[in-house]
Amino acid sequence: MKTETLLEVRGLRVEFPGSAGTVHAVRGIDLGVRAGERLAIVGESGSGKTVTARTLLRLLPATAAMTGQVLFKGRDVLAMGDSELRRYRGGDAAMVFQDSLAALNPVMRIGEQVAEAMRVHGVSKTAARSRAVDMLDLVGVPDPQRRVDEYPHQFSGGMRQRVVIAMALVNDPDVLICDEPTTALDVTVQAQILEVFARLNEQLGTAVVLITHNLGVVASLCERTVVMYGGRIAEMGDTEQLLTEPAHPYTAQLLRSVPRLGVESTRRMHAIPGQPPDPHHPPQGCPFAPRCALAEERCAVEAPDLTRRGHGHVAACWVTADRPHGWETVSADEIAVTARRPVSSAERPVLVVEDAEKTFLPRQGLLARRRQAGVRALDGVSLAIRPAETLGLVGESGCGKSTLGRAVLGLQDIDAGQVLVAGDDLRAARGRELRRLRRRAQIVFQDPYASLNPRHTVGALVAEPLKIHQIVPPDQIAARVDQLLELVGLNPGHAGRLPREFSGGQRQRIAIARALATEPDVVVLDEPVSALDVSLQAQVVNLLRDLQDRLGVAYLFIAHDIALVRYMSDRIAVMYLGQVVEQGDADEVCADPLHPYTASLLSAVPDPEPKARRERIILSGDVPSPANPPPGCRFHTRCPIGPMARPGREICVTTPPPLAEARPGRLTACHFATDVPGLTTSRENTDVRRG
Amino acid sequence: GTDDEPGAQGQGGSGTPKPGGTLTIAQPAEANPAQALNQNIANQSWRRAVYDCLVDYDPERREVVEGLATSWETSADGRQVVLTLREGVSWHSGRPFGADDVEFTIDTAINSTPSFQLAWVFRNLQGIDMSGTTVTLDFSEPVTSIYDALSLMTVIDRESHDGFVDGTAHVGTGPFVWGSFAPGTGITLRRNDNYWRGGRPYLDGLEIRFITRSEALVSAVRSDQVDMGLNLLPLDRRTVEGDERFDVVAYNTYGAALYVGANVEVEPLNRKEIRQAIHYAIDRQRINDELYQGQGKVSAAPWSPTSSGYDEKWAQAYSRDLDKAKSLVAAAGPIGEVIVVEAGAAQSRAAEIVAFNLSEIGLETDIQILEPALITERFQSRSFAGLYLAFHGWNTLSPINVVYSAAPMRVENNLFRFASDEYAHLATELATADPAGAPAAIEALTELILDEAFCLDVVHTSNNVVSQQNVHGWSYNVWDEMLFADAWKS
Amino acid sequence: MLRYALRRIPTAVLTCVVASIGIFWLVQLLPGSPVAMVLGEQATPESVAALEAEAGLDRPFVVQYFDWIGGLLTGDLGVSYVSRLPIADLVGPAVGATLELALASLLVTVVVGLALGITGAVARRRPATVAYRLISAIGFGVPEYVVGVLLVFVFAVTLRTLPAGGRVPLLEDPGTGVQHLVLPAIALSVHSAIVVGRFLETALNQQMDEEYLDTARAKGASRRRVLWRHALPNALPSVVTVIGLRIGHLLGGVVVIETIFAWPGLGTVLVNAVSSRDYLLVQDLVLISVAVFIVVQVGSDLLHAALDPRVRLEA
Amino acid sequence: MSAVIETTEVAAHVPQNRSRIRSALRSPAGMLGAGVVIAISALGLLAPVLAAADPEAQQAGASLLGPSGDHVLGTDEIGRDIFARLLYGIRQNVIVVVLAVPLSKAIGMIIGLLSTMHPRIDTAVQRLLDVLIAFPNLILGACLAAFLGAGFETVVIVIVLIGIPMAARLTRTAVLTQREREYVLGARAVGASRLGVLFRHVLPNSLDALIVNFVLSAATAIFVEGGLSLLGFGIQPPNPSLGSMVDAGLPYMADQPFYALAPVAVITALVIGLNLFADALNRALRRG
Ligand SMILES: Nc1ncnc2c1ncn2[C@@H]1O[C@H](COP(=O)(O)OP(=O)(O)OP(=O)(O)O)[C@@H](O)[C@H]1O
Ligand SMILES: Nc1ncnc2c1ncn2[C@@H]1O[C@H](COP(=O)(O)OP(=O)(O)OP(=O)(O)O)[C@@H](O)[C@H]1O
Ligand SMILES: [Mg+2]
Ligand SMILES: [Mg+2]
Repeated sequence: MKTETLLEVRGLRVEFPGSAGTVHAVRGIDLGVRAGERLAIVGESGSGKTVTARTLLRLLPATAAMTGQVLFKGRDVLAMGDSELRRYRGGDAAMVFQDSLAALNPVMRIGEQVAEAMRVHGVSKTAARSRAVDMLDLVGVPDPQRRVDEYPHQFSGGMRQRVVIAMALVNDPDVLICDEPTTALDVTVQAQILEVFARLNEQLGTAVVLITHNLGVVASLCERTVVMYGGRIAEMGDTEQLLTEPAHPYTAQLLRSVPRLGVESTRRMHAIPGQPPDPHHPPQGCPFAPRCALAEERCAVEAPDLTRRGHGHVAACWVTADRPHGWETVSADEIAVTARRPVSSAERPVLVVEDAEKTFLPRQGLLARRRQAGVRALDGVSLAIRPAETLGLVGESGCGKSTLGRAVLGLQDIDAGQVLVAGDDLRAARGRELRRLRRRAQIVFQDPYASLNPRHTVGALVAEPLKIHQIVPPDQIAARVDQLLELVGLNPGHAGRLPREFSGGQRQRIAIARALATEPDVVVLDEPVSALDVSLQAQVVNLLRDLQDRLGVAYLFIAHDIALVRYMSDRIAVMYLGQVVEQGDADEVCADPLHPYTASLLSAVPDPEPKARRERIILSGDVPSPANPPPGCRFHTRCPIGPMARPGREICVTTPPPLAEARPGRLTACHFATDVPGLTTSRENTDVRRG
Repeated sequence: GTDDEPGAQGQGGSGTPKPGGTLTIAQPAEANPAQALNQNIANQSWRRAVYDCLVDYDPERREVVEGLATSWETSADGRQVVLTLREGVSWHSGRPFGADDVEFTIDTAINSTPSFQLAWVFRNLQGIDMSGTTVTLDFSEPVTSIYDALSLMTVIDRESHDGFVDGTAHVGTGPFVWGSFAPGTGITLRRNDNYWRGGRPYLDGLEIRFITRSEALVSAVRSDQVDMGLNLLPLDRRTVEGDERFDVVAYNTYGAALYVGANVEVEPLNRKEIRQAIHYAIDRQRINDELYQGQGKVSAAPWSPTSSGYDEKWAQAYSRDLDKAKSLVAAAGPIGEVIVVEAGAAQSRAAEIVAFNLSEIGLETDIQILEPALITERFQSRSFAGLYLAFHGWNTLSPINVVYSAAPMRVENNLFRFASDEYAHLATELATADPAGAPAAIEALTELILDEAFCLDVVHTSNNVVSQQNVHGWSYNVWDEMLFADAWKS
Repeated sequence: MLRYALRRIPTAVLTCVVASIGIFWLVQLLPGSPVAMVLGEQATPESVAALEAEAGLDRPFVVQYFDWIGGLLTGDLGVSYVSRLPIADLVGPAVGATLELALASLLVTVVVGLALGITGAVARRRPATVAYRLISAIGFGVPEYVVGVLLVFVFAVTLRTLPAGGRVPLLEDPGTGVQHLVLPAIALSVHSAIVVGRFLETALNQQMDEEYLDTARAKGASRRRVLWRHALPNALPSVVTVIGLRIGHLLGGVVVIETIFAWPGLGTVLVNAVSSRDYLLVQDLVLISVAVFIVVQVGSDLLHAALDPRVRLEA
Repeated sequence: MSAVIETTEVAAHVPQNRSRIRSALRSPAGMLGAGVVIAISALGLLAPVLAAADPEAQQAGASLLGPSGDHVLGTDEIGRDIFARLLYGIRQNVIVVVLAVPLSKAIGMIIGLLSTMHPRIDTAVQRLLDVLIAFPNLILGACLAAFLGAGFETVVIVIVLIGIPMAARLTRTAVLTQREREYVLGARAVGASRLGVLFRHVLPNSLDALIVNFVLSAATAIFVEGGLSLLGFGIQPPNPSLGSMVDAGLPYMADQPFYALAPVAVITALVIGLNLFADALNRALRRG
């Protein structure tokens, strides 16, 4: 049993004084990290995870005011002198950051950067270099001898993150602190990295503190979990226990709002109402009280302390401390509202894309002699959406999802193929006709901060399409704007405000209201909730489904998160390198994928069900460059049933498989589709309920 | 040297001359070796160091003194001039100097473009006779004032004439030998070891630097980088004057005259009363005091004290009289036009004072500072838009040279388009007058120039030179050209 | 790198060509003849025509242009219309003078600029910060000619410690040469040094917020190492570009400073050429300065690329 | 309806500061900078009211007087009141700036916009701008003075030309980046026309960088006017301008230091003020 406490945080408070008032980022936390353990810190955005993590290495900006203690083997990190601190950093404790591109020095060779971690601790140059190569090899960087001399920008995101991990581990530290090391990565790559963590933790015995907001990651990797909320610890304990029997209402609600592959998709998603506390004015009572269904009077007055709830399990809640069992049902009742699942009809599709092709050519220099290859973002994509239907689109980053979404609206010219909106060819339309068609299809973008003109008031933003298309007479515009705002759950009285005065979730509602203003037949939702915390994500997702019920609008729903896509969609299309590789009924595709890529995607999704530890298909390597896609089946370089795994399947290298109907309503582009179900049988614990 | 040689009463105090050393001189203008035929301010410092003239003119005694000619004689009828040339003179190239060089020089003076400033003097030249060291010039009409021309015209070498024209080679008979010219930087001259005046020059060489900004020039002197600074602005002169480390010399030639011309074909300047009123209004004393620190001499007439035409009373003409000016304006009748006052950048302050003076008598003005190119164009087409302010250097000449050569006021084709039969007549009178009749002829001519007021002077200013106290023996001639044969450094 | 250079250089050449056509065309647009000035007061239409013929100005535009450019490429700058000296002789001695001044100021700009920038980025809440801000705010606002005049007033006229103007070539007499060089070089570089300093400071401060510095700190790198090995190499490429642009600015500033300090360089030649309307000389000088500017830009771009692997390798 | 909406969130009401300029003015440095610039410009614009003396009036015998009750800053070499001339000089510079800088920026913006129309136009325009940039400021000035003659027009043209490339580039970059921003795509998605998008969305958001550049260009304009005057290519007498006053006053440094130092001080203050303000604006804009 690992019991020795390496790092101990006592009464830590961190504040950032600023012109707009003091930010109370961390408000008194105590926690310990034991040798060799894997500890997760979770919590929503702004809850103080990063600040806590950085404090462990005293890596906060000079403006931060820290009180309390961070004891490493009894020495207070916050009181260390310069040289002692330097020895501690990198030697005893190391850190891995979220954005691997930002975390690496862009003008320094990879090898030097890894070696530097040793050089500053007194290792000789040659020794440092050879160990750097070994270490890169250990974390799974192929061909490290050669790649040490490359620069960060020549590495893919996943490879860079491996480099960062290698750099952190090179001095064999006792503890490794990782701040959302996989958030920026695709699920497939995330699975690879998590695998590296697990392996290294076992091989080297390094304690890992993993900061994340993804409960799936926690469940698949960590033994112990700390849940933070509003700068405080809400709950802390053994992961399995915490995830199955949460003792804090926040943890419980959080768990419910996470979309899971197994969840009944006809039910509304659970959403935590309200928003996180304002770090400038933290509430004096329990920070979660304003959003808590169980909140009592005392919750708002006095902050609860952590109290013992089981073996090594503590939580800070007045109510659940008094009522250890049965409190969950209270909130469960509240979410029992079911939504009607729209029925797909055999009606004429509102949107048809046929054989869409798009290549992005690099900017040609004045005297460029030969044309460089372009990025094949869309390579013969076809799909159709019927009224009031949701088609989900998933695939790794860069596979062409957004390009397709934009092409559907005519925002992106395509090189070949057709886009039919309500039966009319969008690409052929000009002038009035084009405007009329534009009205039929609308879009909501991923980033709610970038997709609204910062200078226009919300009212003006929503009114703009009304004016352009003369949807209502001018004198009724204001009234219609109010209606639309109300429709998406915003206070019409706020029409005069600017977007920056709203939170991310609210802005996404504004964007939705704006898209709905033209009364479209189809709305493209390009990762509308990716930038939101799970709790807010659920609110928006519910809103979208409600609106679909009420208005009968069709959605093209784009997302990375296959669980969410399954939940939202009637049908799913899976894209890989500019091509649709599988298409079919959402539940069927998830339960029984017919393409090895889909199967891999599904198996890579970490499920927050602690018992759901299942055999993973971990895809090796990264997505190949879309500028230079592999011949034949594009997936063959990574395919678990392709020529890499099963020699002799040369057809995959030479012949691109067509997207063909493998079963009724199920299209797949695989030469060996029949082998795929065998791949997934090992996923015994995943219980997929069919709707 | 003997007493009658120029420069005997050199500047910079006396003492026993000491040979050796290089004299460093800073001048504000960039020298222009391609324009060495005529005197101009840019070449003042070196032209006479390299070249000699046939005769020189002593401004003090107002008489002609020896140069390359040791004697000169005009025949009784004034149609023949006989020059006896100095012997033992040789060019810097080593070739002996002789009578044919004089012939060549006169030929060049007459025929070159641009021509020699006083070429008109030779318009009646019929022939040149040479015998040994004697040169005889025969004229068809009597000549007067040929010595102005002879003391201005440097004697040039025929062998190196091409280099003379484009400024690349200067071979003379003077005390210094042309060394090198670096445009934008300076000129170096070295001692002529075979100079015909034995023992001269004392200096081993001259180094001339171009320092175009006057502050920089003054500070070059003050920081001992140069021995002499030429053409100081009056103001800069004041800043060194008080400093006993320096000697300041103001040339008594007053060889630069600020004038105001009026295009007589432009309304209202075509009216004589207006032109006169303008000159009564101009505050000459103030211009002298404020722009030239009182160092110049006010004068409406174009004769400086060194000119044979000089008379104090003319200098006093047009002393400021606003009432008279106003009544003249009133008499001239209604005026609709704004008077354009044109000037080059260097005369802009003077133009501003003139314009202000005109406003005092109710004349409206519009100042236009002309670019050099525009001035050239105006000169060529004689098309000044109204008044024009500039400097001329003709005021030290004999009046006859002025009326025949000076562009602003010559009888024919002057810049301001003034022409009258009487003016032409009086000019001829002067040209043909014998020495006894000359004063009367000058008087008549001057009266006419003053009365017509188409181009009158304002201030005659002197050239200011500052030198370190260890510089002695240099001097200048009537043309303001510097003479360094007797200069030495202690 | 080579590919990057191969891509960058044709553009630069094209820019030079377009600039030369522009300059040449401007002169052609002028009313009147460029030689009229030379003849001055005594010009007649015939003499102007004769001189034009002599200078080859009566030939077609294109012929003249190629003649001019051809000459330039073979090192023949032509003959000045005004002084009738070969322009190479006029420009030759001035090049050395300007080069000396420019290099000296470049040295001051780079050394002082980098020192200022690093001080500004590193110093926090200390007298150094205050001093730095003060110097940078005031120095930034003062044009170089003002600095020049004040320097002359203080050091040459009042204190008499340094000469006010003129040049003694450094190679001939290093001691005196340096004395002459100090004031103009400082005057010319104060503003540039401060611009470079401010830019470096901003670039460094931007880098200071970058996560890779935290990575370095997390490795246990010392503050000095973080600055010199990480922040600075990342800030430098963009500063190199700024220095390149400052050299361009310096070419312009040199003109005024040379006038003030009586420095017999290209600026002085240019000003004289403009005043005397020596068009061919102006044409040559301006094209030379444009070409130098472009060469400097290419140089700084290449250096930028050399310092930044992202540019170097992605090109 | 409200039954389906769980949210009751109300964002903290951020005070509306739509005007970035106003928010720049809130910083002490910005306030100081703008204050200095406004005060000096006001002095210039109100010159006819404020100047006790006529700037052209010459007082005989009052050459180069030191400061006194009659002449706050003394007189110049021909007895004119330096203070009055200084005010009119400021006025002249303000006129130059007001005339040249907006013109320059407008032309630059149009060129920048043109460049975004088509990659071919872009390449051509960029090369032309390269050429223009390749002329160092004062050399461009000298070159134009050689061709056009010195004077007010030349100064204005030089300043206009100098300002164009930066404005064009900033506009181009801003438009290109804004055009790819999601809100612009959004506006296109709801059917806004090309011009509508350009004027309602792209341009207003592109202006930020241009505003800062505008202020900096005003400083450059003052800088350049002075430089050209010192070379003798500036605004010609009798009109006073700050640069020509420095030029004229330099020889009198010893006798009448205010003659040159007063305009030098004003130039310095103006340029520093403009720079401070630009800095503050820049910060405010970045805060967004
Ligand atoms: N340097 C800083 N200056 C001021 N406030 C800061 C600073 N760093 C963090 N904060 C504030 O401290 C609070 C906690 O931030 P922290 O980064 O720890 O959140 P987090 O839990 O990591 O969130 P996320 O999931 O978004 O990364 C936030 O309100 C944040 O705005
Ligand atoms: N305007 C563009 N110019 C050049 N290449 C582009 C452009 N837009 C997209 N691409 C490239 O096309 C490919 C597909 O991009 P797209 O944005 O459609 O991917 P995506 O599936 O939406 O990815 P993500 O999940 O990261 O949003 C990528 O390789 C991308 O780099
Ligand atoms: Mg964080
Ligand atoms: Mg996308």
